[in-house]
Amino acid sequence: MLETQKLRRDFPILERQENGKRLVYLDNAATSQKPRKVLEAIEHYYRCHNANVHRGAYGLAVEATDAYEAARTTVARFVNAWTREAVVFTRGTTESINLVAGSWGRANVQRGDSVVVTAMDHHSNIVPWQILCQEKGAKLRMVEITADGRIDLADYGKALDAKPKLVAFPYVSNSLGTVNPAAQLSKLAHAAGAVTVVDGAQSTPHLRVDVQALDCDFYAFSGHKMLAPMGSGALVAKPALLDAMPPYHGGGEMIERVWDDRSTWNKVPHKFEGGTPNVEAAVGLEAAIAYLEHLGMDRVAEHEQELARVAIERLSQIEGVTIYGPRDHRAGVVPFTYGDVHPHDLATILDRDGVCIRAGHHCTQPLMRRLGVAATARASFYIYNDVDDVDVLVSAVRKAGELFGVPA
Amino acid sequence: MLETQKLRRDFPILERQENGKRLVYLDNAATSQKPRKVLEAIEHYYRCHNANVHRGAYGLAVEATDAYEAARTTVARFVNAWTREAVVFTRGTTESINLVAGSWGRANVQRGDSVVVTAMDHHSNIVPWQILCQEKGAKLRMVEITADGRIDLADYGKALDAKPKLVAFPYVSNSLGTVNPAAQLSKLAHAAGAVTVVDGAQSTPHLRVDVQALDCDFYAFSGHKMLAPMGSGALVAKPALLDAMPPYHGGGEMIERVWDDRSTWNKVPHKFEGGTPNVEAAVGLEAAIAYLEHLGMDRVAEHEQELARVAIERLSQIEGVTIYGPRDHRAGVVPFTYGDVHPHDLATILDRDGVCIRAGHHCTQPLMRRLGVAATARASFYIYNDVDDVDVLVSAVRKAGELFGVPA
Amino acid sequence: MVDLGELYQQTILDHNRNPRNFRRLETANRTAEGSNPLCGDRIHLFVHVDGDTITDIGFQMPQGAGCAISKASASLMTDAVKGKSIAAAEEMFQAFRDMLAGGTNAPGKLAAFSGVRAFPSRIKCANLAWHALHAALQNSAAPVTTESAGDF
Amino acid sequence: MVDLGELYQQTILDHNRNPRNFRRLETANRTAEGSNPLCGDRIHLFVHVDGDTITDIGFQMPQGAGCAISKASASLMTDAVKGKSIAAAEEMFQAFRDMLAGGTNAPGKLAAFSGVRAFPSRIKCANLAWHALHAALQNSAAPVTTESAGDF
Ligand SMILES: Cc1ncc(COP(=O)(O)O)c(C=O)c1O
Ligand SMILES: Cc1ncc(COP(=O)(O)O)c(C=O)c1O
Repeated sequence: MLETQKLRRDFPILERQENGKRLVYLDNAATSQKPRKVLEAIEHYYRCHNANVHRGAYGLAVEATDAYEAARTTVARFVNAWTREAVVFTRGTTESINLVAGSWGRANVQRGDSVVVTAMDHHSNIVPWQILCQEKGAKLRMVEITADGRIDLADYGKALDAKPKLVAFPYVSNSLGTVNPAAQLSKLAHAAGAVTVVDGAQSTPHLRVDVQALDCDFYAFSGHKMLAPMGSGALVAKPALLDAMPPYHGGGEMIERVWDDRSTWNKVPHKFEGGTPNVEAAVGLEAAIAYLEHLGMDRVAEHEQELARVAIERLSQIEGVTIYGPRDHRAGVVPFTYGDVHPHDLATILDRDGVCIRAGHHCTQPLMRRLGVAATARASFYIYNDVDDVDVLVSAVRKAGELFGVPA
Repeated sequence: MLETQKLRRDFPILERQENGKRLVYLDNAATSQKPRKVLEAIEHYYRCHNANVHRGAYGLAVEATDAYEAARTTVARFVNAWTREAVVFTRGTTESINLVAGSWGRANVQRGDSVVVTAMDHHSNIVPWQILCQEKGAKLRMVEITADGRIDLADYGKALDAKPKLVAFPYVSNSLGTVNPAAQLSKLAHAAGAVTVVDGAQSTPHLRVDVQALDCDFYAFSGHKMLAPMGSGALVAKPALLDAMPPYHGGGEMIERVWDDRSTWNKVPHKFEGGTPNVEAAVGLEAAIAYLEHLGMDRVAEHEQELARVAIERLSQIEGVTIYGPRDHRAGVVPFTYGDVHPHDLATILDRDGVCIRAGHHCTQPLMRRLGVAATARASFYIYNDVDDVDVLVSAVRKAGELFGVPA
Repeated sequence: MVDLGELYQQTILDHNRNPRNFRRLETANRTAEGSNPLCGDRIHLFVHVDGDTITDIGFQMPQGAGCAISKASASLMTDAVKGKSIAAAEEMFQAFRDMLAGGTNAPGKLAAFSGVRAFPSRIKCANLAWHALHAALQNSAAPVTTESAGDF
Repeated sequence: MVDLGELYQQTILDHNRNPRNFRRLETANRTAEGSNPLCGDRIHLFVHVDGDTITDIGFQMPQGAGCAISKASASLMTDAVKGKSIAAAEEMFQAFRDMLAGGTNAPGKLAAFSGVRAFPSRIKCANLAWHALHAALQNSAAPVTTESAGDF
């Protein structure tokens, strides 16, 4: 396990209290807290190097450009991208997926085609495809999940029989914690002639990612869930696909030449980075990656999986608690319900003990419908959590049971 | 004039040197430097309140949501928006304009329609309309400028005769400094039945903006040019238009209900804010607005206009210098060329004296073609600049002349 | 710090467990659907209005979609407005909102929700049924949500 | 700090003022267009290759589009490769890039650009003509830009 006591000192917010109690932040799947090193990187950037990038002849602008492009190289290495030009900076997962839908999707999906998503996808990996399919008259096919919360491979195979143009799925489910066999899913999709979009929002922060090993075509993630500032993130994609795609946002930086009525485009990745780029976000993301790599992504994954294991074990001992998701192949996400106590009430009660969890549909309404619940409570772990946090969680859940008289 | 000596102490970066000289930062039209108060607001947010917004039942999440929504109210007040729901947070001007083109534009512009932009527009207010018009088979009409760098009202009138669907123009030109009669332009466009898009990238940081007085339909701006963090900005729009528009980015936060194959949308402005919002950016923007309002936007405008006046006066005294843009109605932007010294060489030479200016096409290639130049040098002022800075600029320009033997 | 007991007062726990008027009203001549898009909670409200009077009222929440606060609030709301005039009901809504916004307690059993003031994230839950009532009485067709500016 | 004179060496100022081979080559059998999309500088390169030898070469830059560095570099480049074999020209390009990347000086007059090393924002200007030459010799049809990864 990681040395959480030591790590916590790097996270100023963990010194604050929540309702007079030690802050036990267990909503890491929603967003992560930021270590001092990331805050310092942001501040250092603005104090020493801030300028608009790519177009300045003066020193400051060169420094800002170098910082921005160095961050791109770091991101490329972190997920083992094909090249550094394979990394397009975006605001996060949602924007990355919308970019693929708006650019690749609009150019390639036609009436009668099909696009495949899974029933465990986040709204950000469903709604862009719904909008695209509605616009194009294409069919959106949602692959079912198994009773224990995995992608149903039989149904996946059936969906591929229709030779979809594109297949999208999450590497790790934010609502179930399932770690999907992304390389296998990608291989099957490719065999059916589809391009693959992997939602990496919950994998990139929590396990070692190798996009070349996954051999997916598009990979999307958010910085804010992995210690980096809000507004950071990337789309990582096979360079040949990016080259062939039309641009997304028109504007500064993404053009080569602009005539009155038409333009030509800059090279990849700049073609997709219209407007002033968010250098702060890139610099902050680089600092976050350095922090995570220092710990080692394998150890990070192991740490969180162990916490999830302990949490599942202890919560399961409470009569009336139901845990969702598979037994194994799961990340540090623990979704549960407790008798007929509504998850919102649970979250409020836990908050009084300083425990921050999420209650709701977690942006996965189609999944909730399949689980037959309106909402779940979800505890999700990160590097600064430990078994003590699990204990506080479990005893707060018990307290909620007493207040509501559960089990009745 | 503002007390620049005092203000400078609020900007840590101004203490650094550029090539061993005092940093004279005159590239404010590209991006602005950040005062300590903004850096502190960012840091305070991450140290004390960071959480994902709108969906959390616990205290931290409520605080983050409150901070985010309070910033929206502040922005609304700052530009005198119709309601606070009229403010959609975006990454900046480019994204705001692309949002309008992608949502309103795709829904309303049809084959044979026309869309009007001006020859002084920034690529970010040209390329999205080119892409839209190409997609729809509509006609893009570029309004000419007068010899002294204003929108040619006669040509504007002719463009309106074609009853365009949409008219886009900059409030202030980033390449000429022209302050356009935005209210009048908007009124004329409305009379012709068009909706209006005002590019506020160069007005919002530098003068008092009142979108209700302008009576434009869409108003776009970037935070990073007005002391706020990169990645901040907004689209401000008439609520009825926003209500009627289809969404832009699909994903979390922007939905009401998600079914397997279709969804319903959340209310405005959330409908347009798919994905985890950048709370840091909103909080930073609010702090920047507080800083500017403390100075008073009228005084800010006056200060910069005075600096521009002095700079134009002194640069004009150098034989071989040409200044672009109108004599009056101009903001703190001074574009110039110097004999046959290429602006890039000028910028490099000035940089050696600590002076940061921009050289190039300033993302306005159609304008450059009309000016008959490939590039200009551009000095642009902000609140921390003063007449001393102008003097350093002018003597560095003279030095360049000596090195290159200009005038020959 | 405000105690949890302030929020989950006995009245609330009781109405959560045994919600009153928890039924579809076949005779309803005004209905509304309310939702809190951020948590997914939903309510269907059925009202029978005779002239100026709310003669009957009932509500339903889909299986599992309704926290203790929203369910108890719907239950107490329906009890409170049954037999009242439309104007009186709207007045109660106003008093209820005022209370949650930090004002004085609403009359009668509605005061049980005074504790919600200290739990800003739950104010929308308490308001949900009332927003739906307001919509039903206005006979507005569009489904209402609590995602409006005033509730932040 | 490196002095401006290091960058704007007399050779560069001279070639900027009086660029050699500054002409369209009607007999060219290889051409390329190069551009620096970020500043808008553009070059048209015309090469006549006979067998393995660059027998003639010329360049043009649109009115005003070419800073001292890019123009002088094009001028010196054309002088340097004229009469040389393709392989020798490519070697010079390599030596030139190496110099700008911080390596040892390129041979002959090309060493005048050694000062560019201290001005990272101008490296692309110095490389522009060479990239175009490389493209022309490869006979690659696509216009080249300096906006490639290696140049950051
Ligand atoms: C007039 C004008 N419009 C649009 C933009 C684009 O703004 P941003 O790059 O912040 O999206 C700029 C600045 O680059 C500008 O000056
Ligand atoms: C699996 C998954 N996909 C997509 C997203 C969307 O990420 P963001 O909101 O950062 O764009 C999230 C998180 O909210 C997620 O958990």
